[in-house]
Amino acid sequence: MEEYIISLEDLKKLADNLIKEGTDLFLPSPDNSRFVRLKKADELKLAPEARPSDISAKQAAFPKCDPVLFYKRDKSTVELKDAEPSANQVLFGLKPCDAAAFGIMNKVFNWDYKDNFFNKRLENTLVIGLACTYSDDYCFCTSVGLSPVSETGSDIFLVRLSDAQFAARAVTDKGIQFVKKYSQLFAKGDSSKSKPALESIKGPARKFDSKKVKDWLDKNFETDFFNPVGDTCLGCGQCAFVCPTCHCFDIVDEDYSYSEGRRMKNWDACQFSLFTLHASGHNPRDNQAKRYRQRVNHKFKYYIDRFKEILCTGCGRCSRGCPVTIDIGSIVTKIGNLT
Amino acid sequence: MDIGYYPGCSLTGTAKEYDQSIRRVFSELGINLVELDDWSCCGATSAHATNHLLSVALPARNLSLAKKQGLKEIFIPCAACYNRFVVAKYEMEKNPGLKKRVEEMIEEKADTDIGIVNMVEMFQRIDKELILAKRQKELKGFKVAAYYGCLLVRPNSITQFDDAEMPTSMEEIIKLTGAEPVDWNFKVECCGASHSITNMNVVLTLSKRIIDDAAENGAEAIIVACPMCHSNLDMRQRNISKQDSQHKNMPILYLSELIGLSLGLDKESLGLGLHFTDTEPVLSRFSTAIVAKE
Amino acid sequence: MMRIGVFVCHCGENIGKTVDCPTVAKEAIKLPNVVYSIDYKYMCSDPGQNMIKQAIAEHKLNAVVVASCSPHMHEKTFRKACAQAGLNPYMCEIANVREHCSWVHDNVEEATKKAVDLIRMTVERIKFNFPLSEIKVPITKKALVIGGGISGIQAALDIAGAGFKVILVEKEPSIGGHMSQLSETFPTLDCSQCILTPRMVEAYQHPNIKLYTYSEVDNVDGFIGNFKVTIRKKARSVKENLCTGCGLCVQKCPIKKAPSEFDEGLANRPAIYVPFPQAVPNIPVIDRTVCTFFKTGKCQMCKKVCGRDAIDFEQKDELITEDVGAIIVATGYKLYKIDKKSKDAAVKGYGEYGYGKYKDVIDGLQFERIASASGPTAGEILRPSDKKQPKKVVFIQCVGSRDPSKGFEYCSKICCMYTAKHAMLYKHKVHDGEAYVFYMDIRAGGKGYDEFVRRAIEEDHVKYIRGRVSRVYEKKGKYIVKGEDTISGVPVEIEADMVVLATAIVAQPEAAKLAQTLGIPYDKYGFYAEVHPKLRPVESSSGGIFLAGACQSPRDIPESVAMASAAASKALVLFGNEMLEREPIVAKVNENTCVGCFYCKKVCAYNAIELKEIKDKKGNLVKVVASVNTGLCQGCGTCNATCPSKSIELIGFNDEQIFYQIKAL
Amino acid sequence: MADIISIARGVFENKKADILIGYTKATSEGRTRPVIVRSADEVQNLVLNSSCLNNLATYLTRKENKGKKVAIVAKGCDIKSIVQLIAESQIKRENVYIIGVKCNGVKRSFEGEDSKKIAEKCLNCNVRTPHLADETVDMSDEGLTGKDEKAELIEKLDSMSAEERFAFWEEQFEKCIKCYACRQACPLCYCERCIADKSMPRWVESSPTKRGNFAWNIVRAFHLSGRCIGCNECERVCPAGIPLSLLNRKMVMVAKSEFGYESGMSADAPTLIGTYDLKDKEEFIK
Amino acid sequence: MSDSSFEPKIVAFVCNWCTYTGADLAGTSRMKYQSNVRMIRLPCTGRIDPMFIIKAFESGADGVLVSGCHPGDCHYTAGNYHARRRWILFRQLLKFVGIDESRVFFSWVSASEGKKWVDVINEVTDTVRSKGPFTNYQKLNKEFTING
Repeated sequence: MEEYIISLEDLKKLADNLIKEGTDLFLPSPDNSRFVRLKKADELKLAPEARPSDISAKQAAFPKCDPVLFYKRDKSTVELKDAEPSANQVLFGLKPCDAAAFGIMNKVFNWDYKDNFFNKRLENTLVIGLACTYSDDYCFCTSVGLSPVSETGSDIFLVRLSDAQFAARAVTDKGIQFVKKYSQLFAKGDSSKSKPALESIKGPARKFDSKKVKDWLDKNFETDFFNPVGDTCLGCGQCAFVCPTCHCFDIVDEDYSYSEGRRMKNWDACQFSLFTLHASGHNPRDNQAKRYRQRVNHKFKYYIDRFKEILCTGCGRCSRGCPVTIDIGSIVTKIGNLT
Repeated sequence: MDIGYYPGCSLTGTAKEYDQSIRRVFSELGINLVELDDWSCCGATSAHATNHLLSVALPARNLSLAKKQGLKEIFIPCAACYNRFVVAKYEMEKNPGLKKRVEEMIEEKADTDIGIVNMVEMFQRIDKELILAKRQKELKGFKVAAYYGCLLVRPNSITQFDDAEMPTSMEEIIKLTGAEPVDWNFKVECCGASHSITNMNVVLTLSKRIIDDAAENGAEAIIVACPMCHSNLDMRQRNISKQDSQHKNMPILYLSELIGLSLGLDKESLGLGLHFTDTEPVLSRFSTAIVAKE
Repeated sequence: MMRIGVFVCHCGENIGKTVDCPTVAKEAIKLPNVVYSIDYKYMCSDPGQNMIKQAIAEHKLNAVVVASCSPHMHEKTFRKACAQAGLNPYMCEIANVREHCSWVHDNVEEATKKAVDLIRMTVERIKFNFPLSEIKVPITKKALVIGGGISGIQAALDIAGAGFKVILVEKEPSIGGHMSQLSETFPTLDCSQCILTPRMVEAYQHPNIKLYTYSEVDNVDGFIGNFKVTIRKKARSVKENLCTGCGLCVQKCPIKKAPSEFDEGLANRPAIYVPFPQAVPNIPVIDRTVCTFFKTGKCQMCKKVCGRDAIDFEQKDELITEDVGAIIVATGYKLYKIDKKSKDAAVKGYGEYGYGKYKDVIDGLQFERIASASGPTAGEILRPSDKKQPKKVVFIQCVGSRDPSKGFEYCSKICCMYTAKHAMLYKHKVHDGEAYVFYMDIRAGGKGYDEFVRRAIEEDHVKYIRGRVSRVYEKKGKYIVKGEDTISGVPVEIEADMVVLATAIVAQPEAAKLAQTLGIPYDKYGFYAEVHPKLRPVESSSGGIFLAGACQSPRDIPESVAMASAAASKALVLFGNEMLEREPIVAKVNENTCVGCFYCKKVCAYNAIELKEIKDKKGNLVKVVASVNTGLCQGCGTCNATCPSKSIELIGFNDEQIFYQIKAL
Repeated sequence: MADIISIARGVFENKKADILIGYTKATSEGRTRPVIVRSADEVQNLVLNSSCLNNLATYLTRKENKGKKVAIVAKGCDIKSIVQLIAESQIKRENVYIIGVKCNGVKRSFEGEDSKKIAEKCLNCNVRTPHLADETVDMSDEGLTGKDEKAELIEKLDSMSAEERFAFWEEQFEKCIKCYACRQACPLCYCERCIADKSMPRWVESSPTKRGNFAWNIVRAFHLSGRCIGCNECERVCPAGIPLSLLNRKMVMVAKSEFGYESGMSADAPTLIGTYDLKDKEEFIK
Repeated sequence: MSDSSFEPKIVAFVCNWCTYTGADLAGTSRMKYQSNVRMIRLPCTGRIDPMFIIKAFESGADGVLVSGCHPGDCHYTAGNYHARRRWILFRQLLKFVGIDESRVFFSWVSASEGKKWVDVINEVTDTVRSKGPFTNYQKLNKEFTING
């Protein structure tokens, strides 16, 4: 694999070029709450030591609300217009646990129906990952097949060498093309530069065996195990909305004015009590314990059954941000220990 | 307290003593009268009878001056001037077209947000306690009739001052001096001022009735807040005496003079020597000497 | 699918002149779900209504929008037409393009555009209408009459005579009202008390009438057919069931000099008193503000002399509740007292007339007492100051009436007539006396009225002077009345011995308070408002509350009596039904989503929200939700706006109707 | 004074409640999380310290807890919400056993710089000693301090032009992802079907568009006007970092200045909405 | 705003008994006023939900007028008092979130105040016209639209 060296200054130059070309650049906001568009290149900051942003980067390919089509109607006619996903974008400094998520979601968005909105966005997106030096009690990337240094999902992967210097690896073709395009900013390097930095990264302390988790889930659908979680879960959709891999959405048709409207694709969450409410009034998941069971099963069983992937990158956002600190890591660890 | 002051022509001529007493009294009461610089005629004499636009434009010019000179309110002691000002203001507020024409005429922006204060209102807004505290002399037993005339209270919908038929506000001020306002019948009766030049006899008859009723109800003097009223009632008494040998002279005092007396100001400085009808017969009992308060 | 018909009315020229109706109809057909639209000269006419009916049948319309005058005008008409065509009447809505559009705008283009907008909004709204049917409520067939003057007595007698129970409430110790104070009545000059007293007694003795004197209405709850009234029976200090009306207490009371209300202060009465000899009931009352016992704790003379031990110093106000189905308000008027400045800034008093200052300047009611055979002078015309016969009397009309600058703008209506009567009575009693009347106009419309005035002028030689009086003042024992004779154009001065002021008729001072208790509108003067000035003159806008007499505006006796009978007949129309049909505009709770916070209950002025327990199949309590008592709900919708989750909605004005109306803006 | 564990044990031993809602340790140091305890055997993991940020009163209105006798650990601010719930007929006083916490303030946040500061709501607390409780427990004082930055921000916002304020809130509301954590955490958002979930008609656009977010945040603040007791849970749980407390605090200030009203102090006092005063100000009404 | 051709869109929420009838009276008396206001009739001001005002802005209104019976005159006894309290709170909230509260007008117009209704409508229309289009809200309305 090609490895390059790039200074922070040159990264800023790169950013400047991209902004001038009209590419949208996204990176964590100064308060690390979410991904925001970078307006001035010299504000570019890469912080491998920061905790994952409160809200993940998934909106790059799967925005919180996304128009599908627009309509205009009068008494007898309806005029339709497709919505067009937006222009080129570069995601800067994604944690491996964010970068890997696109690949995981890609499976469901291209399973039977090909989701053009997701695909088009992802196609137009270049992911610049960054080796992560952060870990806390809620991180568990190493238990779901990833690591702080995994390059999965990144087109280019950065490793911080010093405050002012980064090693850059072109991971995918798209990444290679990109480096080529801006080759004057990338100096040739080799893996000897990044190796010590990567080796020094320890990764999170939490460890569980995801296979054991699935084994237990396979056999224990009817269970009291989730009742204590259900006791305190508030049923907000925070966990799903901040999650890099949660991809449920709701389609609504909205008349935004008297004669015009739109079809919107909006985030949805399985923790909402209305999520499974039938028109009849029946609700198969009628309490929070069942809803939480769904969440764990979807992530650690159903998705594997169907796509051979764990629907989780171990970023820990859902637990860190949970209003009542329901910690999915400790819950699945406990499950793993049950078998 | 600063307030704008528009004396008008009367107060520089026939009603000099009104002006004099006002300046004395208000300086005593700690009020700074800021005389409107470059003030001009209010139009009370002939404009309002001959040229409507002019009759509004004349006060309007003065109001604009007041605005430019940073005054929020002007005190207008002459009831005729006062009347012109409030009417002009009212008409401009009601009729934007007129206001526009006035502006063309005076070549200024016409301002109607200037407060206009008459003599009685001026005293009303002074703290009663202050007047009582500054009072040097209680004019006890001094029976006076408060005469309002027409210009202060009419048209009442415009002046919005007191009751046009039964005003009582001047009495309240008079009581502060210790003098006793009498209950009488002709406090808003016409004195005939508008006939002063053309039909003197009407003036004499009407003025005499006013003076007689005041006397019948026990008044020793009539208190006024208008130079027109004053000149008619004061000046005509000589002619009245010619027609009626029984006529007893009745001194006509300005409200400001009465207040001045109670504040212990000397008669000279209040202009009490400038009256046609001698004031001394009734006022002699109030010496000008200032008696220290207990 | 909604199939809506739009009917655009020209209202002759009224709408058609400023709204291009054919264009409006063409625009309307373009609206989604509108399958038929047409414009027509008079939609409310028979052919117009038939067009609607036909269109409903031919085009299978299931909703109708009529663009016409205000719904207050013809909503009922058009709904009825729809009903006749088999469409539920509540599937018809009005777009008000007359009062709110054609009549208030000049520009045809703008008015037409607005009319189209209003129709579009109504079309969107009607998509969320659904068929409704009237609500039936039982009726309490008993009436409350407030006020025991001639109007109240008449109304009570009429209803009682028809066989229904009546509660008659009078705030004074006796019924009779102002009419009992009058001497003779115009234009017949028959004795007021002679014709009134029998009616008072009849009311007192009528088995269907329950009389509460010295009582007031404290509170009114409920609605048409079902009012709950709280009556405050003030402490009379005399036990009504024991008192025989012998009058000994009145004679013995040492306090003699309380001014008599009945005699308008021209005579005195004791602390314990019967307002007048013919009072009904003939039971005394203690005026606690002047009674020695209540002031000092000593005396009790009345108690000592009462053979029946009927005096009760301890008596307290008593609250009585009564259920009634209809209320007639007949609270009458007061005369404007010009000696005191009214709190109402518009009325500045008439101090220049010397009322209150000169004893011989009196008002109309005082003159009535002087002229009355039962009055303080036993009917002899003597002036109050020195009890001498006045030889010259000046009557001044319109004191406070028709005077926008100082008084009230309205005409007090009865003064022209009673002044003529006064002058006439004076001339009949003082043959050598002179009577002058200052007037503005003579308004003597009424049977025999103008003849009456002519008689005063021509036969009794009352001198009428057209003009106003500027001042009345005393000079050497005479009252100088200065005025102007506008016909000859000269100032007039009359040296009078007595002056009578025809002061304005004003609403009772507590009129506004009572109106708020009853929930009926009133005008800026405090007179109660009728729902329609011409066609519904005795009905207030609150169902089941009717108006009679001078509480609605100045009225003379025949009018008051006519109004009273009219109001009574309105009550009787109501009582003629077993059940009341009400518009089904009431709130409805979505019990699935109601969480039982009961904010709806807190804001409901009618106690219409009740608690309802929701139980599961096993009978376990699931939750407590709000539930609407449709009999009590009046359909204001305050609950709807207050409910955070919109779990209670007002039928007829539900959220969807309003939502889509806004959206169609 | 007894500690929370022995008090909780007492609750079960003396059958004062069927369940107890309290705090227990969370995965990481410095955090706690809510827990429902059902017997005396489970009480040993209960904790009480200045990291007990949650307002547990939000659990009182849950379906599964209805009809039960519930013991609850509640700080003064939390008790205010209990009072409000009683005033709004959501719970009955006799069904809740309040273990009131004498509290000197809690942390502003579990982690980071803010975890060293006192929560802003604690700065002007008037219920450090519980105003309604069946039993009280002392919480150790860590001597937290901090500034009321939000108060300053409210003042700053008040002094801005309407345009500037709109711009401020546009930026804030744009962040909203409509996860409704604010609503779910709020003890007073107990509606079975929130107006935001009502689809016929759709008063609040369900999409997290700018105007949908404006509508939601306005309606949320309005429905809490005169009710919010200032526990600040909405803001604490907002993953988008919207300073929701500004809205609530502003409305609390308005309730106080316009009506002299403070919510959550007495369950018998009339509520602000649902009552009126003839003298309510109306200078803005023509 | 200097757009001279700008004609504001204004919606009025009025009670049936006072203001609506007052507006009828203005019509019956043939008084004239500007044509920008579209009226929505409710039984009582108590029925007027603040959400109506938000919805009106979402529907492109530049100004909103809310009008009902004078205090003490409510046909339903107290609906206007409850409404008044709601408005006090809601106005302050609107103000705080930067929605120009001076675009929301409140008035008491009784059934006999046809003239007052005319004055209110004209004043509201003139005020909103001079303020110009409510661009702040229209900006929100434009997001994710067919032409947006």
